Amino acid sequence: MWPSLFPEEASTIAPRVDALYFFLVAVSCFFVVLIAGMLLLFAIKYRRRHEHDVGASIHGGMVLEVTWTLIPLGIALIMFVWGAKVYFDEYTPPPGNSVIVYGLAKQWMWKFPPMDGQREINELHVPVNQRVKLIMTSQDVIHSFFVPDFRVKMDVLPGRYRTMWFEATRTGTFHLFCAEYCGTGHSRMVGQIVVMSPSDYQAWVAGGVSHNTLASAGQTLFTNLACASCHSAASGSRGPVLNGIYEQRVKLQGGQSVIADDAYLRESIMNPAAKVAEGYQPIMPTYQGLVDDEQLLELIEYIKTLKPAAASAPSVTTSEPEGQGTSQPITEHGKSSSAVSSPSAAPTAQR
Amino acid sequence: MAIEHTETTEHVVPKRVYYTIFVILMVMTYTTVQVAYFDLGRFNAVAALLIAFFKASLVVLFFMHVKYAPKLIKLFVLGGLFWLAIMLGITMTDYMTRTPQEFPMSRVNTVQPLPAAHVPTALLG
Amino acid sequence: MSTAVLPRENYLNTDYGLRSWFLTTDHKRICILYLLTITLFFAIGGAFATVMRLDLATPAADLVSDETYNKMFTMHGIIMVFFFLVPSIPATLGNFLIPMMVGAKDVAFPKLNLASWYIFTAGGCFTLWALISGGVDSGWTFYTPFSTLSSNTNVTLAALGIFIAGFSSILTGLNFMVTIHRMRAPGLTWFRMPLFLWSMYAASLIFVLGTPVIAITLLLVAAERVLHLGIFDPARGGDPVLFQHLFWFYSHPAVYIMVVPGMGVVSEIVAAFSRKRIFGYTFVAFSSLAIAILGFLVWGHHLFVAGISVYSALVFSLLSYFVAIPSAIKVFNWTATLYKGSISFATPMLYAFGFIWMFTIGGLTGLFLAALGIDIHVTDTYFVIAHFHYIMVGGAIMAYLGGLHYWWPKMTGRLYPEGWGKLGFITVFLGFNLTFFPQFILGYMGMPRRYHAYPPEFQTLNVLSSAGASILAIGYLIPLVYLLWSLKYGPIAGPNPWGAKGLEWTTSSPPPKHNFETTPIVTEPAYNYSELEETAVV
Amino acid sequence: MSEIATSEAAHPAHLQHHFDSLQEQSQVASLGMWVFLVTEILFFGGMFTSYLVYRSTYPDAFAIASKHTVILIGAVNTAVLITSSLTMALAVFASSEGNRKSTVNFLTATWVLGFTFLVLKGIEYTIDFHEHLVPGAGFQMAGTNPGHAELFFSLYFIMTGIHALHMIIGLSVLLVILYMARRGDFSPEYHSPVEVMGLYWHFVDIIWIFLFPLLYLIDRHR
Ligand code: HEA
Ligand code: HEA
Ligand code: HEC
Ligand code: CUA
Ligand SMILES: [Cu+2]
Repeated sequence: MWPSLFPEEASTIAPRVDALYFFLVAVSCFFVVLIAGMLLLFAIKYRRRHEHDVGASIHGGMVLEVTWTLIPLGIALIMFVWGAKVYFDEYTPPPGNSVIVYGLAKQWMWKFPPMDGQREINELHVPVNQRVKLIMTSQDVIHSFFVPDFRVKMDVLPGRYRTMWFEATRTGTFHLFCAEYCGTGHSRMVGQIVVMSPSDYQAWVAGGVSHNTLASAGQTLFTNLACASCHSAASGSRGPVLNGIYEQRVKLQGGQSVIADDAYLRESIMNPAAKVAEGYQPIMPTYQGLVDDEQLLELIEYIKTLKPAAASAPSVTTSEPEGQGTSQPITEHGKSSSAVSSPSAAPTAQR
Repeated sequence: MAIEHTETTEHVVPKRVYYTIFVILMVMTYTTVQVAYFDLGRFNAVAALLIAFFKASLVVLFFMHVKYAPKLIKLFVLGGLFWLAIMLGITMTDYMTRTPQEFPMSRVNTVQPLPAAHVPTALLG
Repeated sequence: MSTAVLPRENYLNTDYGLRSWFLTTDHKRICILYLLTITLFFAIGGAFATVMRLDLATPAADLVSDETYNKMFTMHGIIMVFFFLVPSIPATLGNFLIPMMVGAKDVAFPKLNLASWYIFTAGGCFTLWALISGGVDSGWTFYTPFSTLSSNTNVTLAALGIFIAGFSSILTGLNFMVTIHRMRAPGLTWFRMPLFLWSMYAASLIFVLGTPVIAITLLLVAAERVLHLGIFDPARGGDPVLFQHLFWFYSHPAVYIMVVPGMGVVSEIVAAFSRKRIFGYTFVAFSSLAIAILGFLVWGHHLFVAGISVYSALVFSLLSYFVAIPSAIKVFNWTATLYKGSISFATPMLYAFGFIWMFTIGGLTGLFLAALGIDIHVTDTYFVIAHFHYIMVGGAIMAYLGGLHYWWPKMTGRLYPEGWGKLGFITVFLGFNLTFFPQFILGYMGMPRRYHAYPPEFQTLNVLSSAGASILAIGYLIPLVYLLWSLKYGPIAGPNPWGAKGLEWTTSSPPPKHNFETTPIVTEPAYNYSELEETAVV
Repeated sequence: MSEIATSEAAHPAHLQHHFDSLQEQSQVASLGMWVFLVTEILFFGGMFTSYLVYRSTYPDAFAIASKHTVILIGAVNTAVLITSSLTMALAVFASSEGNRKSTVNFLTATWVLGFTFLVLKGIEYTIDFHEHLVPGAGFQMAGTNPGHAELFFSLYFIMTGIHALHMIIGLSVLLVILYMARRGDFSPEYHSPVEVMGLYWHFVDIIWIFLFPLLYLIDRHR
């Protein structure tokens, strides 16, 4: 059997990309055949028959020039609009429920810290026919998340979170490549995406150590790093209480304000002095070097689960955080403040 | 050779012009320093740059004789500026339309708070 | 023509000795210096390509180590782009022909011209030094923060090498621009100029306006590595994407430096071998300028997945389609020129045909890349590799070879062997297509570029590609051998072996030291072939 | 195609073989310099772009960081450079009149002023160094995100450093021109080296005219 010369169409976006691709192939074939044909035809028909022959005296024609300016322009604009539509949909995640996955790229592996499944390296399990939203960052240089069979790709940058989505339409195992050159092991930074049927996926999730979710790991860290010694109602307001802070507007010293998004939370932990919350002293130590990107994700994920009111319930499942009233019961202050009495635990979680 | 180019580059500018320009340049330097100490909001930057632009134009036009130079040279000067504008302008189309998420980690938004709709909650999942 | 003899005195034999070459300010001799230098660089770059293709014949990484492979494609890219293709046509044919075509004795700044060659060579030596003392593995694109913070190879040296060579480009472009503006012979108005001059003017514009930006960008990389002045360092809030903006501000226009001179050559060849004025002269002339100018507006199409905003991606995509239009105009005009021409199939013409086909394919696949939705899938895959090799190897190098054959008699006074010429073309053409066509398919299948090892299902196509590369290598060796042979044994050409129009053909071959016995006066438009009698009498 | 002979006979000194007249030669020289200055605009443009991007991204950090620059030296240096531009312009004027003595005097004044600029800049760098403003391990700045402030100072050093490099190159070439002027090379017919040198010098001045507000002044009041 001949090996297939075409990638599988395994996501909702793939057929759309391919349709555009075939359109362009058709246009290209047309022009290549046209040009090659005309060249050959003329070259043979008007080949030089006598040594001193010269060509006819033709200088140009406005009508022709305008025609072959406008027709390509028109075709090109079709390509542009079509391509732009596909791109826009691919890079703008639609609202609504989706499975959320964190991705961490580093030289030279992909890490997928557990949201609700298992910690994975170079392998990602996702359910079929369900939207998957990836939030990715890099620990060192630029990498790129590339799944050819899904026709998706996005560069993953250090110091920035990038969000991407896809919806697989077929179960099976697909290549995951790092497509941005990242050093010696660039071509080894490969993995696979395992697309599972919903029931298999549930079973796989259940097989994971469910209490070891991202948020609960974050909680452990929060305790071990003694964050609560400042950040709890019991700590005498040395630092702001973090409950419900996520996605809220935070007032800063000097009258400005920021939205407490992932990036802000990250900066607050790594570089607290950069933006000091209104009404507080810049006493928070930096955790740069103490926590790595993965642990940061855990901490942030934990902070996200801290719901404003006392009554809160788990939400680390396959849903958008906003609006879901249920989340995990990991918010009790009692627990956090108990950490105050024993702040000396080893600073970093093992990994 | 080059019979079409008969415009001269030579044009004697009276000395007086140089001294006048010099005085204006010095005064403008003083002004720009003074202006920097007033709080004009975002117009501090505008004022500083306008003054700089004005000063630079004087130097170009008079000290560098562009005012009296052939068209070709004027074209090159404008061309250089135009290309600089391309570089600055088109690069900024990216930075000015980025959502906060698309910036290097966490940018304070100083001038005015973003409308809530601008915040890409959807992006964050 | 058989009676022709070499002129007694020409630029090659007026002075002897190494000194007379290394201190020459004669643009024709400087052309020869460049020719030798860049041929050397081409051979080095090609050697890397050959080893890479050999290695890629198997999916496992067995021939060299990962590190070595990365260094090889980096050096391949750097050498081929900055030390071969960018200077290729401008520094050789451009240097030789511009003063002759404008009817001047030399370029505007002859000493600067020689200095450019020294600067170029110095930059090349730096880069070779980087290569010999351990290599560079940043890719020719030097993306930060890999190049600044992660790579521990000789990035600084290589960046400085390119920085230095950049000044050579700048000075060459400056020289050409001033020459074309100020040194034209009486009567040679802009619209009587051969199209090669228009294309060289356009390319010089890019040299002058783009090169400084790559110079400062690479300097910033070096400063970040050496002095820790981190402009792109994410840890400080720097944006790696800013580097990419600056890099491509030069490097996209630079791709037009590589192809626009080739377009000029093709215009000359097509006119000469169909004995006909180029169809739509003004359109072709202005399309060169349009490419040069619009080319500066589209750099962001290299960043579609890199983290620019969605809106600016739309802008860059749209502008990329605009820059395709002047290229389309050229292709159609060349084709139309053949209509009712008197077409001869000499080797230069074959290369011109090759250029038009390969450039069309390469250009059309550029449209795939400019289509945002497709680029997400194919960026950083072999599709891109195929795209640009089609234009740069299939297009630009064919134009370069075509031009070299076309003006070879002018430069050396002797003709190359026509039969071997045709054989060389066919080998190059077949080898080239076999090498790079499979890469389009590979790319769409999803094989990422810069991959040393790859999944086995990609092997078949890779083997084809590697096989093609060896044919291609032979294809390039053939002209190298017979052109050298012709220096001694080639038939004497006479001043105008092709019956072509243009000032350069009015003087003897090889030309005298000051090009023309007397300053020519131009009274007619370019490519005025309709007056048969005048040209036929050679 | 007809051809005429040009007279190669009367060839003034300083006229290169491939030109027909001194006037043509000088036009070519100044056009060449202008093209070169255009490349310089774009060379600095790369840094201006970086500056614009970061200034608009981190306005606060940049405002705070820029207050650490030594405005006194910056302002004095601006005045020094503007004065040197005046003397340069007068030197060109003098050379075009064939006034050798004042050409030499004005060129010397220009050189001295240029050198003064560099000395002051050196002093300023020393102060910056002692205040731990040099990016790298020793960098310190309170009151703002130190990383962003470091970015400001990276730009500051690169931009002023490359400007200073241009000054150094200018001063070296100026020495040659000065030597030629003293030797009496220039005349009303032939003085294009002075003119071309002047263009370069004024350009370097213009760059500083922009660097000064960008690095020292904007948001100074905060
Ligand atoms: C000489 C070199 C050269 C030239 C001329 C071009 C020309 C073009 N290139 Fe190419 N390109 C490169 C060299 C070149 N490129 C290189 C080296 C890279 C990769 C660098 C790297 O990452 O290492 C690259 C990468 C590259 C990308 C980024 C890919 C990626 O990394 O994701 C894109 C995206 O838009 C692109 C587009 C184009 C376009 C639209 C043209 C257009 O100018 C083409 C115009 C020509 C035609 C269109 C053909 C003729 C027209 C017709 C026959 C008529 C029909 C036309 C229509 C219907 C419109 N190129
Ligand atoms: C002008 C530019 C140019 C040219 C001419 C070529 C020519 C060739 N290139 Fe290259 N290529 C690039 C520019 C160019 N390339 C760039 C910019 C990249 C990207 C690098 C990066 O990712 O950073 C690239 C990457 C690249 C790759 C991808 C590597 C990867 O991503 O992993 C491959 C793989 O097949 C390849 C192959 C080839 C081949 C087979 C040729 C052949 O055409 C070469 C044929 C030539 C020869 C074989 C030499 C001939 C020998 C002689 C003439 C004489 C012998 C000499 C003496 C006796 C003295 N190139
Ligand atoms: C020494 C006390 C202290 C410790 C320990 C501490 N913080 Fe803070 N933190 C503060 C103070 C004070 C602020 C408010 C001032 C500021 O923004 O810097 C703050 C602000 C924050 C903010 C920004 C909240 C806002 O309203 O802007 C986050 C998020 C945060 N800390 C997380 C953490 C985490 C996670 C840890 C543990 C890893 C931690 N902190 C440890 C004192 C502390
Ligand atoms: Cu990671 Cu390539
Ligand atoms: Cu491009």
